[in-house]
Formats: sequence, C-alpha cells, structure tokens
Amino acid sequence: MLNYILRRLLILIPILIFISLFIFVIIKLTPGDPALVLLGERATEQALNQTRIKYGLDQPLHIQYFKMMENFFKGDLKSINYKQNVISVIINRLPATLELGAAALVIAIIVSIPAGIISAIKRNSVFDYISMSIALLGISIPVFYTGIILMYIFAVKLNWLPASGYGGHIWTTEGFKYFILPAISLSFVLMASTTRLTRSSILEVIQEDYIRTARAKGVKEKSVILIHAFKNALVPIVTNIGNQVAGIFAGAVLTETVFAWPGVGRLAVNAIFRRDEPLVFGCVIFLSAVYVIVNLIVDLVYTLINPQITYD
Amino acid sequence: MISKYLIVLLGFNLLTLIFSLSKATNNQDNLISYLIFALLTLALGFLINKVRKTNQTDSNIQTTSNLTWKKLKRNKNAVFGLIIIIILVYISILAPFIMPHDPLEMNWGKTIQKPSLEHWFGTDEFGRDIFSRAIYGVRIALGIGLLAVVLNTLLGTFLGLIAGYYGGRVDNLIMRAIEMWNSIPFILMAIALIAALGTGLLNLILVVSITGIMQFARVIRSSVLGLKKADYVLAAKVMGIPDRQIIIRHILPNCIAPIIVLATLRIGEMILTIAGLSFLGLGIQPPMPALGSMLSSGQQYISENLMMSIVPGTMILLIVFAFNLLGDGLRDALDSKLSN
Amino acid sequence: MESKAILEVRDLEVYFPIKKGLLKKKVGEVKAVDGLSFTLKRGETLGLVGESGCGKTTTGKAIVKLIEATGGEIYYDGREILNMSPREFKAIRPKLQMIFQDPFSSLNPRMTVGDIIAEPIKFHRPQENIQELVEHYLELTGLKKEQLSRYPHEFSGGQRQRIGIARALALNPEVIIADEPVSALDVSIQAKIINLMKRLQEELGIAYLFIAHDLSIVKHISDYIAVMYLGNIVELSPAKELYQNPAHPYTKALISSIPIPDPRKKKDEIILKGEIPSPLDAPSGCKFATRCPYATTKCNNQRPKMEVISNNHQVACHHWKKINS
Amino acid sequence: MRKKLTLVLVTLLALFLLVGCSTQQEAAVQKEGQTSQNNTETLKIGIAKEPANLNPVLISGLYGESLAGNIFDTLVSFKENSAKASPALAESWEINKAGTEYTFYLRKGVNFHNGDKLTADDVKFTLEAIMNPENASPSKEFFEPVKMIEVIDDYTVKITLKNPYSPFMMALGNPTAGIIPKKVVEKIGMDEFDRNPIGTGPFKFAEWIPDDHIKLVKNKDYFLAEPNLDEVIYRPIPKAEVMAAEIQAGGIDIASDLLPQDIKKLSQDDSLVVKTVSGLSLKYVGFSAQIKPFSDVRFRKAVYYAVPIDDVVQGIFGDTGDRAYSWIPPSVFPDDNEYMKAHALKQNEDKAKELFAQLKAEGILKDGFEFSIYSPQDPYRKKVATAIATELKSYGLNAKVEALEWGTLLPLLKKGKAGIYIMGWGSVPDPDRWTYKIFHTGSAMNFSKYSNKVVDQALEQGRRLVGSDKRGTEYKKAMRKALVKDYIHIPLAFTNVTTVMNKNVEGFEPSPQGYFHLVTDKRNVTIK
Repeated sequence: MLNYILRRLLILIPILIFISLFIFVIIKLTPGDPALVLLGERATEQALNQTRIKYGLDQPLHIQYFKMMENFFKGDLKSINYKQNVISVIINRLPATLELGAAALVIAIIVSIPAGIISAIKRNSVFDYISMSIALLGISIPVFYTGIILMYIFAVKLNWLPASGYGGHIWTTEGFKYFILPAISLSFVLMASTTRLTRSSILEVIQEDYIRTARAKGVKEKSVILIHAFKNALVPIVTNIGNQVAGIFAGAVLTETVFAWPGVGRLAVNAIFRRDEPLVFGCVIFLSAVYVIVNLIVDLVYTLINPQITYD
Repeated sequence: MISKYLIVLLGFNLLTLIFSLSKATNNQDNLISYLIFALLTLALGFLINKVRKTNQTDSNIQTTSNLTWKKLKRNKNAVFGLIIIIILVYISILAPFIMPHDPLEMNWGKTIQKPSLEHWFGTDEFGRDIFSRAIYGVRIALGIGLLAVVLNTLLGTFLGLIAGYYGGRVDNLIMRAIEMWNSIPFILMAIALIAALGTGLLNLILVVSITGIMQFARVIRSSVLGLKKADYVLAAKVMGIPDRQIIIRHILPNCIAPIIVLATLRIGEMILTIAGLSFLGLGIQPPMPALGSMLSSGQQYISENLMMSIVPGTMILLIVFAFNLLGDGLRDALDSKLSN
Repeated sequence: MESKAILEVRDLEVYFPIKKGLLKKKVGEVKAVDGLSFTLKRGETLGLVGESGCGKTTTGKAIVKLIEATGGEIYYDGREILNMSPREFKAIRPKLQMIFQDPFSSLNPRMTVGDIIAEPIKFHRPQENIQELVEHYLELTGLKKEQLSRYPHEFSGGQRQRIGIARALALNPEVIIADEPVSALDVSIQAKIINLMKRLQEELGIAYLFIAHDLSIVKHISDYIAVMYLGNIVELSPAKELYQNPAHPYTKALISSIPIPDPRKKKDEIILKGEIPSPLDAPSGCKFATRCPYATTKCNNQRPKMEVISNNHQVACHHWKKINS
Repeated sequence: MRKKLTLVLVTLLALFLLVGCSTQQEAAVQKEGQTSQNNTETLKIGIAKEPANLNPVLISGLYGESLAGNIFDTLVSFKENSAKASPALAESWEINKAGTEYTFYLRKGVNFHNGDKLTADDVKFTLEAIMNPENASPSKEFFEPVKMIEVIDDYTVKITLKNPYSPFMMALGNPTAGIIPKKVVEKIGMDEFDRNPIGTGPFKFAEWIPDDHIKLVKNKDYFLAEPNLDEVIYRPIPKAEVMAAEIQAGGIDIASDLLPQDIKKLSQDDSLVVKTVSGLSLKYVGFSAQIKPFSDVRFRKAVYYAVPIDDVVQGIFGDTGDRAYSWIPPSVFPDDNEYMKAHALKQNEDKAKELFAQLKAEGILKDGFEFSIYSPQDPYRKKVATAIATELKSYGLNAKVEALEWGTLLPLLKKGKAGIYIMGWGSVPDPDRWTYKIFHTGSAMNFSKYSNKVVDQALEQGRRLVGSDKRGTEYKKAMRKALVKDYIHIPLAFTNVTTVMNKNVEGFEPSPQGYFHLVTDKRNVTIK
C-alpha cells in the first residue's frame, strides 16, 4: 500500500516534467508579447526591451525553460502580472476553487445518489423517467447559461442571493450565500453522470446472486438496497466522481468567469490572456498535480469501500 | 423492419430533392448542401436494397447488428434521440433551402424585435433573423461536431489500438502521455491551444478534437487488452498474419461497439466545449452564425429579447440531449450485461 | 519403420518473471515449463497429457512462438526455430499450426466462415484460387459450401471446431498443435472430431501434438503419449505400452481414474492426496513427491532424471523399478 | 484494513494541511475586514477589468489610473476641470515665457499614508523614476522633453524642458504622475511597491485579492478633507451583463462599462441613478497603410461608402456614443467637426461597387482575397467588426472577424500587421495627446503605419507652439489631411461615460476620462 502510494507519487515527477515541457512549448508558440501586455498599448520600444530583459524573455528558449523550472522548484518563480511568487498566488486562490468544487460535488451527491437509487428501484416508473430526463438535460445545457439564468432569477428578480463574487469561506454565513448559485450551476455537470451511474450500477448489482440470496433469506427490501446493493455499487460511482474532477476544473473555469469568482480557473484563463507566462506555467503544473493527487485519493478510497482491491 | 423507415425517408428525400433542384445552384453553400443531400439519398436507396436482401435470406437468424437494432428500438429514449438527430441532420443539410432569411442580412431599423410573422423568433442586435441563424447554427454545430468527432475517434482509436495491442514500452509511453494529457484541465488546454494557434474554424476543430482523445484511447485500449487474448487473434498470429492486418481485421471490428458509443456521447461534449469557448470569445468567429456565440451574446439582451438566448440555448440543448439519449441507448444495447 | 522427426523439443524452458515492489524488481519466476524434451515424428500423433496448470498449453504456445521460451531448443524439420529471426521463421510459420480449445472464442464473430478460412490463404498462397480452396477445405472438414457466408454464431460447437480445423489446414501444415480441441465439446461430438482429425492425418500426413487433460481422450488418436506434471514430462511412451505398463505413479493414478465402460472389470483407483502445488514454489526434488504415495527422502531432495525402461519408454522416477516389480 | 484506513487518512490530512496553510493566510485578512464592517460606509465600485498595477510609475490602463487617482496625488489636478490645471500637491507654480522652465511650490504639511512628510525630493524621485528606462514606465514618453529636475528647497521644485512642450501640465496632472514616497520605494523596490502602494491621496491601500476585489480605506489626514467614505471596494466583473445584474442586486453601488441596453433597462429602476457625461474617448476603424489593398485610398473609401456608419454607430453604441467625424473630440480644442462632417463619406452602394470594381480590374483587390477585421474582445468593437464584415460580404468581399484578446491583438497591431482593425483611444483634453502618438510616423500607437510629411510637420509644430490659435491651425491641417484626404481611419463614435449608481450614493459624478474621483476640492462622495 505504502509502496503503491510512493510509486504513484514518483510517477508524478515525469508527468509533471512532461507537462512543464509541453506547456512551455505552447506558451512559446503563442503569439503575443508578455511585456507588451504588461506595459499596455502606449509602451515604447525601449520600455518593452527593458521589461523583456527584466523577465529574461530575451534569452534562448532552452535557457528560459530551465530558468523557469529552476525558479519554480526553488519557489521563486514570479508572476509577471502579480509580481508575486507564482505558487503563493495560486495557493491564495485555491480555497475559493476547492470549496466551490467541493460544494458542487456535495450538492451533486446529495441530489443524485438518492435520485439514482430511487430510479433503480422503481425502474421504468414516472420518477425514473423524469429524473433521468432531468439528469440528461443537466449535462446538455452549457454551464455558463445555467449560471446566468440562476443569477437572473435568484439575484436580480427575487433578490434572495448575491449575484456574483466571493464573500469569504463557505463555512462563514456571509460566504455561504455567495456559494449557493455558482455551486448549483457547477453541480449540474456532475449530477447527470452520477445519477445515471448510480442507477445503472444499482441495477446491475441488484441482479446479482448474492442480492437474490439476501432477498430470499427474507432480508428487508430497504436494507437489501442500502446495505448490500449500495455498498457494492459504490466503486463505479466513486470512480466516476474521480474522473469528474477534470470536469469540475473545466466547469469551474466557466463558472468562475460568470460569477466573477476569484478562483484558480479564472486565474489561469486570465494568465493565458495576459500572457503571464510564469503564471500559466505554474497554474497548469499545479492544477495537474492537484488532479493527479485527487485521483490517487479516489483510488485509495476504493480500498476502503471494496476490500477486494489491494495495491500490493 | 428497418426498410420500412428507410423507404419513408427515401421518399422524403426524393421529393425534397426535386423541390430544391431549382434553388440548388444559387451559391456555393447551396450546392454543397444539394450534393450531400443527393449522396444521402443514394446511400439510403443502397441501404434499403441491402436490408431487404439480408431480410430475405436469413429471417430467423439474428446477426449481432440486427440484435442491437432490436434492442435499440425497444429503448424509447434512444429512438427519440435518433429521431431528433435525423431531423436535425435534415435541417442542417437543407438549411439553405428552408431558411426564411439570409442569416447574415442585417437590418438596422429592426434590431431586437419580438417574434412576428416575418421573423418567427424575432431579430437580434443587428436586426438579423434569429430563426434563420439558429437553423444555420445547427448546421455549423453539427458539421463541426461531426468532423471533430471523426478526428477524435480516429486518433483515439489509433492510440488505443497501438497501446493495447503492442503493450510493453509502447503502451507505457502512450498511457503516460494520456495520463499527462488527462491531468491538464481540458478547457485550459483548449484555451491555451487556441491562443497559440489562433481562432480559425479549422483550429477550433483540431483543438476540440484532441481534447477528448484520452478518454477514447483508454477505453479502446482496455477492450483491446481483452481482445488480444482471444483465441482468434492468437490463431491469426499463428497463421502469420501481420500485426497490422490482425489489428484491422480482428481487433478493430470487435471494438466498434465502444467506439460508436463513445463517439456518440462525445459529439454532445464537443458542442458544449465549443459553446464554452465561444463564451470566452474563442469559439467560432462572427459573422458566421454559431449557437455558442449567439447564446453568449443573447445573454447580454436577456431582458430585451429572451428569444436571443432561448433559441440558441434550446438548439444546443436539443443537439446534446439527442446525442446523449442515443449514446445511452446504444450503450445499453451493445452492453450485454444490462441487456435483459 | 522409423519415420523422420518433424518436431523436436529439447530442454524447453518457459519462465515467467514475478515483479514486485516500487521499481518492479524481479523477485522470482514461475517455471511454467521446466526442461521439457520430446520428439514428434512425421504423420504421427503425440499426446501431451496433464492436469490443468501443468504447462501443457504453455508448451504448445511456446512451440508456435505465441509465448517466448526462456530456454531450450525447438527443431522443426531439423532447423532450430527459437533463435530464428522473424523473417526466417515466416517461411516455417504456416507449417506449424494450432487448433484452439474453445471453438466459441477461436473464431472472429465479425467474419463470415468464408472469410475466416480465406484469410490465411490470402496471405500465404495469394496466387491460388481462393474461393476454390476455401470450398475444398470446408468440404474436407465436413461442412457445406452453402454455409460460407454465415457467421460463426450460427454454428454449433462441433461445426465451429471443424471451421477451426479447416482454417489451420488452409496453410498446408506439417504439424498441428491441437490444444484440447475437444474438451469443450459434448462427448458424442468429441468422437466425431477425433475421427475427423484421424482421417485428415491419414489423408494429409499431418503430425499432431495433441494436448489433453486426461488420458481417455488421447488413447485412440495418439501414437506416443507424454505425461506432464508441473512443467516436466514424467513419462513418455508409445500409447499402448503406457496404458498397459504405466511406470510412473502419476501415470498410474491418471489411468486408474479413467472411467471403465465394463462394470465387470475390477477397478482399483489410486486417489492422489492433496492438490497440485503452485508452480511458484515447486518442490525442489521430485515435483510429484508431495502427492506420491511412494515418496522417500531421496524424492524430496533429488530431482529424478529420465530413465529408459524399454524401447521408446522413458520415465522420470527414482523408484520406478521398485514400484513396478 | 485498519492499516489502509490510516494511510488514506494520512494522505488526506497532508493535502488538507497544504490547503490549510493558505487558508490561514486568508483568514487573517478576513478578520481584518470583518472588524471594520459594522457601521462603516463602504462604497463598492464595479470595474470591467482588474488593473495590472497600482504603482503610478508602472500603471497602464484606465482602471489602474482610476484607482491610483484615489491613492496618489499629482502636482496639479485636472480632476474637476479636465482642461484647466488646478492646484493639488503644488499650491502654485510659475512657467517662464519660453515655456521651458516650470517651478512648483509644494503644499506644506502633506503626509504620506505611512506618516512620512512629502517633500520636493519625492517629486524629483517620482519623475526621475518615470524617466528611468530601467523601470520601463509606459508614461515615460510624456517626460521625454524633460532636461533637468532640481530641488530648490524642501518645498520647491524646478523642472527644465529641452524645448517647449504644451501638453506638459497634462502629463503632470495625470494619475500616472502620482507622487510616490522616495524612502519607501528605495527600501522595498518598484515591484513590491506595486502591490503595497503608499501615497498621499484620500484613500489608503488596504488589500488586493486578485480577481476578487481591491480595498481602500480612508486617509483621515487627507489634506483636502477627511473622506466621508470609510472604505472603497473595487470589484472586477468581466461580463457586462453580470455587472448589470450586480447593480440591480445591490452587490455594487457604482457600475461602469455597461451595455446600452442595460443602461436603458437600469434607468427604469427607481433605486438607481444613471449619470452620463460626454466622454474623452473615441472608437475608430483603422486601415493599414502598408498592406495591399488596404493601403490604396480607393479601397478605404470604398469601405467607407459600403458601410452605413451612421446606422452602425446608432445601432451599436445607442445612447452611449455620438457619431464622430474627427479624431479630436468637440469639447477639445480645436473643434473642427463641422468641416470634417461635411467631408465625411455617406453610404453609397454604387460608388462602393464602382471602387471595388476598379480595384479588382487593376488587380489590387484579388478575387477571393480573404482578410480579417481585427478587434479586441469588447462587445462594442466586436460588433462593429461584425457589422463591417457582414456589409463587405454583401459586396462579395471575403471578410471575417477576428476578435482577439489583448495578448494576441496588441503585438499584431504594433507590427502593423492588421489590415483593418477597430480600436479606441481616450486621453486628456489636449490635441497633441489625441494625435501625435497615432498619426506621427513611427509613433507607438500608429497601428496603421501611416506616414505623411505634411501631417508629421503639422504635429511637430503643434507641440512646439504655445499660442493657441496657431496651434489649432496645425492640428486642423493634420486631421484634414489624414482623415478626409487619406481616409486612413474612419472615426466611429465619441463614447460617453455612463455610470449607474445606487440612489443613496451622493456627490459622485462620472469624469470624462472614466475615472472615479471620490474626494476633490469640490466633492466628497458619501452614502446616505
């Protein structure tokens, strides 16, 4: 087990090196001049050159890459735009995104797992039909569209919730209000697939022998579903949630833009637009690392719910 | 069984062909539509012929594809999705013939109008007809979606086949690359790539088509891993059939099922990704009518004319929804585990 | 009449490494086939018998190079094939064919019978009339040419096995490795397939390496029989001799377990105690020692060598003389 | 099983610790914000884009300048009257007759936010920092004519110019010339100062959470008056429709950069007040003077004829902009709009067709020639580009729109690679600032790469002349040549500055440059 975790973390190193090279190439392929974006349209050629020299943009590419890598790992890669350490810029923004993602995840789980279970039990019923349709509609609407509509209804028309922005951590009362709309609109992405997966894996498990045995033994229907079926259906559901982490990040990029949310997704997009090369570099590497680690955790959670899986 | 539906479609095609013949040569766009439509009609005729033949010979024996079709037909959702897709495909091919207005024609005196007899869904901020733009938008969305999916499928399947079949170092290399690819949030990747390559239509197709490869390759690889241990693959090896041929003749045809399912589900995702990029201003560039850009500019007029956002929004929803329905149905039909 | 050896296997070894730990270090190996030797003569059949897991299928696959052998030599028609370059081996490939155990998975479900049989011909004999040849082999194996355009799932197990045989024959092989070709079939059909194989052997002069997990099936088709236990041959003998005078205690046990159709005959079945040990930790001495009723300390410490009992009859047992006296 | 559980828990814990570290940092900031929340007057301003810097020396862009205007003070002020300088940090000043020597007498008793006294040293330091090429200041160019800065005594500073330079006072009054504390900057460095600015202005910098908000708190000791507001929060809201939703929902008190349709809608809301001033900014269509066929004046005229500019401007800018005919806004000297309007081209399909046909016949405009109309990602300019591209398509021209983000667009423009582009300009009310950088050969903002001797000479002359009538003639000459002879640009609209604010915001007026002036000698914004 420990070996497994270590190996997974070791694999992270070549992956990150590859990613860093890859993103570096993309950054350098991107037309545009970080110095120009920083100084603005009125900048003179002399000022531009000065800035380029300051950020080492005048050096050969391979030296720029190694410099970037070196500084990144030393922890003093500085964002051109924020003039701060890239890592601290990202870490400062991370809670907003992680909390948003977690809130969306929780909403999705709270809604979709019961919905999926009921759909599975009452297969082909009206409830099943409706919840499946809603689930499918959920992933068929662009996430930014749901965001605007929610904002329009709940903030502008009803004036119940703040329209946009970040009001502090989710566990503060003030902050919580700000979380509701973006988290709901982001949770749509997850809800659909989780509901459908819960339904189909419960259905699959129900048909297996040990469930039949349990039923035949006279175990109550409720406990059949909850204890036996659900426990065994959990593995694919957890896998799916793990896979959705990428989806959350992607959705977050759009949701954060709609709700003027100070998260990592928007930071990364703005960094790309502003040609803040070190920050783009840092964001991508950081997000990738988070993704890999979250997936590692998901894999470990498997072992808890399914003792048959071991990683030795 | 299938031929009954096909004959109805063929009849429809023939009638429309005759009807639209006069309009066919107006411009390049119409001509392309007309040619595709004529090809479609030919293909339908050919299909009817083939279906009839097979139905005559073995009526009692069920081939796999026949069985799949039957299961699919029993799935009401999938049939519903399929019908929507067929209608959308027809709409997009016939777009130049059925649009009431030129989707690009501006009218400064009639901006942001509510629905009327002349403009069924009203007009947008340039006085352009929303209905015509939506129809044309569906055409572009489907065109791009299909093209990107084909590219995506080819690349993903190729990588998956190679990784799964050769295993070892090749597999390791490809899977690591996929893992790496996978760990970069794809929308960021798309944004970075579009920023690097520029916002052309071709670039857009390229970028969205490479963003979904990993999922594809992974699934194909795992089914290849199973298939390559099948005795008929071993038999082919013993017979000295070259690897390339084994992959093409024995492995590929047997993982068509997951490929079809994945590809169907991908189309929806791609259209959503393109819409998302349009929202950030990186999608299809104006003046070409694109659903995503229509939607995101419609949002600016949400209180003036709801139609500006509802129409493209609904169209996106319809396309994605239909493909998801069909994809789900196909998965159920092709997956033996849930078949009964 | 001494016919020439078409296939000779010498000290064949197939080891699978076991990898473990952080860096996937090799910590041991599974000795699936551990020094195996036999000779197959032109037009004859060698039955290779053993319990499942003893390495007989691995042996078969190693001979057709589906699995890479870690040691030993294999001679086809006097030429060593294990160290041959892929290009050289290409010419020999068609001569060494295989029939698989499961007739359901050995045929590509998406190809018609005609295509399945035509495929090897297209690659190896492209200049010939493919259609004609396909029909020829189909009829040779007792199928009708009307069935050419059908798919495998429309056939029964026996018919499918015939298709598999036809496909192998299409390359004009000299040797066919038959990997338990009938064990997945009904008893009534088993005989038919075996008879077909016998007939084909007579007509075409093919040599079979007939792999089976019990002695009853190979009895009628084999000229020689080799009994395998945990990666080694423990006894090798002409078929009749083996049934009449089994020398190895394992062979004796196998023979005694054959159901006897005649109830009047007395039956003294030897029942083996214990299970076949895992090849991961095979006993260091005689591999059969853990289950052998005659085992001594010598058996536990020293591996027995093949000893010649009589003409063509060999056995690997320290105590064969004592047991059979 | 138990072993596994602990391992999983340990991994989870490690991850949370990682996040936790950062959370703590935030929590500290949060606390500080919360304590001052009760009974405080907080003004929330929505801005479309987050400023890139807050250090006057490095600032570029409207919002950076706007914020800096409230943190820093300049020697002279144009805050209330955008054409005439009024005293700020300098109580009075003298200019010699040749217009080359400026002497400023500083106000006494002005303190920086950290308590340090403002002296002539700080002024000298600031201006020299702008001129120092190492700092790569975007506003360096405005101080190019400076020859020497002398500190006469603690409160007197003398600036000598190489030659007369009429817009020099404007340069000193711009927020980009806000005076920074020498001691502090020398200690922490330019870059660090950018994130921790210290000025003399009415508000102190408090915190900056990127992409979320920038918070300023009041400077009780501000030399003009104690600000009524306790806190000002600037919130970047990138989408105009979200900005409109926010002002309605009450998330912000002042909204800027709204779309015309939203302004119309919001003006019907009783709880909101809409205020408009005619602004000092222009949107225009530019053509390349280097790339064929755009370099041919007939092509530019043909486009002018082909597009119904009046309709486009009315349709897209609505009430937020007026049709422009010249580059220099009517409120800025010299007003030549009558002449320019009379010579502007009106839509004329026949003439457009004729010109296009001519160009085609001569092979200058090739068949199937495909070109892009470049525009930034702002809704107005993107729409203009779309409208022009659509119109040109109906003439059989293969035009498409490329709405790019700044990062891609700017280098393109700088290199003169954009054939047609839609851009904007906004500046102080001085004709030089409106023309020189755009039309003079080789200037930084000359995206058209336009070069004309007559225009160059007129612009150079305009800089040197101080007498106002003569100066006006030069600028008129330059503009007439460039715009209604060469048609190098099509001016589209002078856009107004419209702000929508909550009814209980009192004393706030939008400034023509789009700045948010909260405390000046004439106003002190408050919330009822």
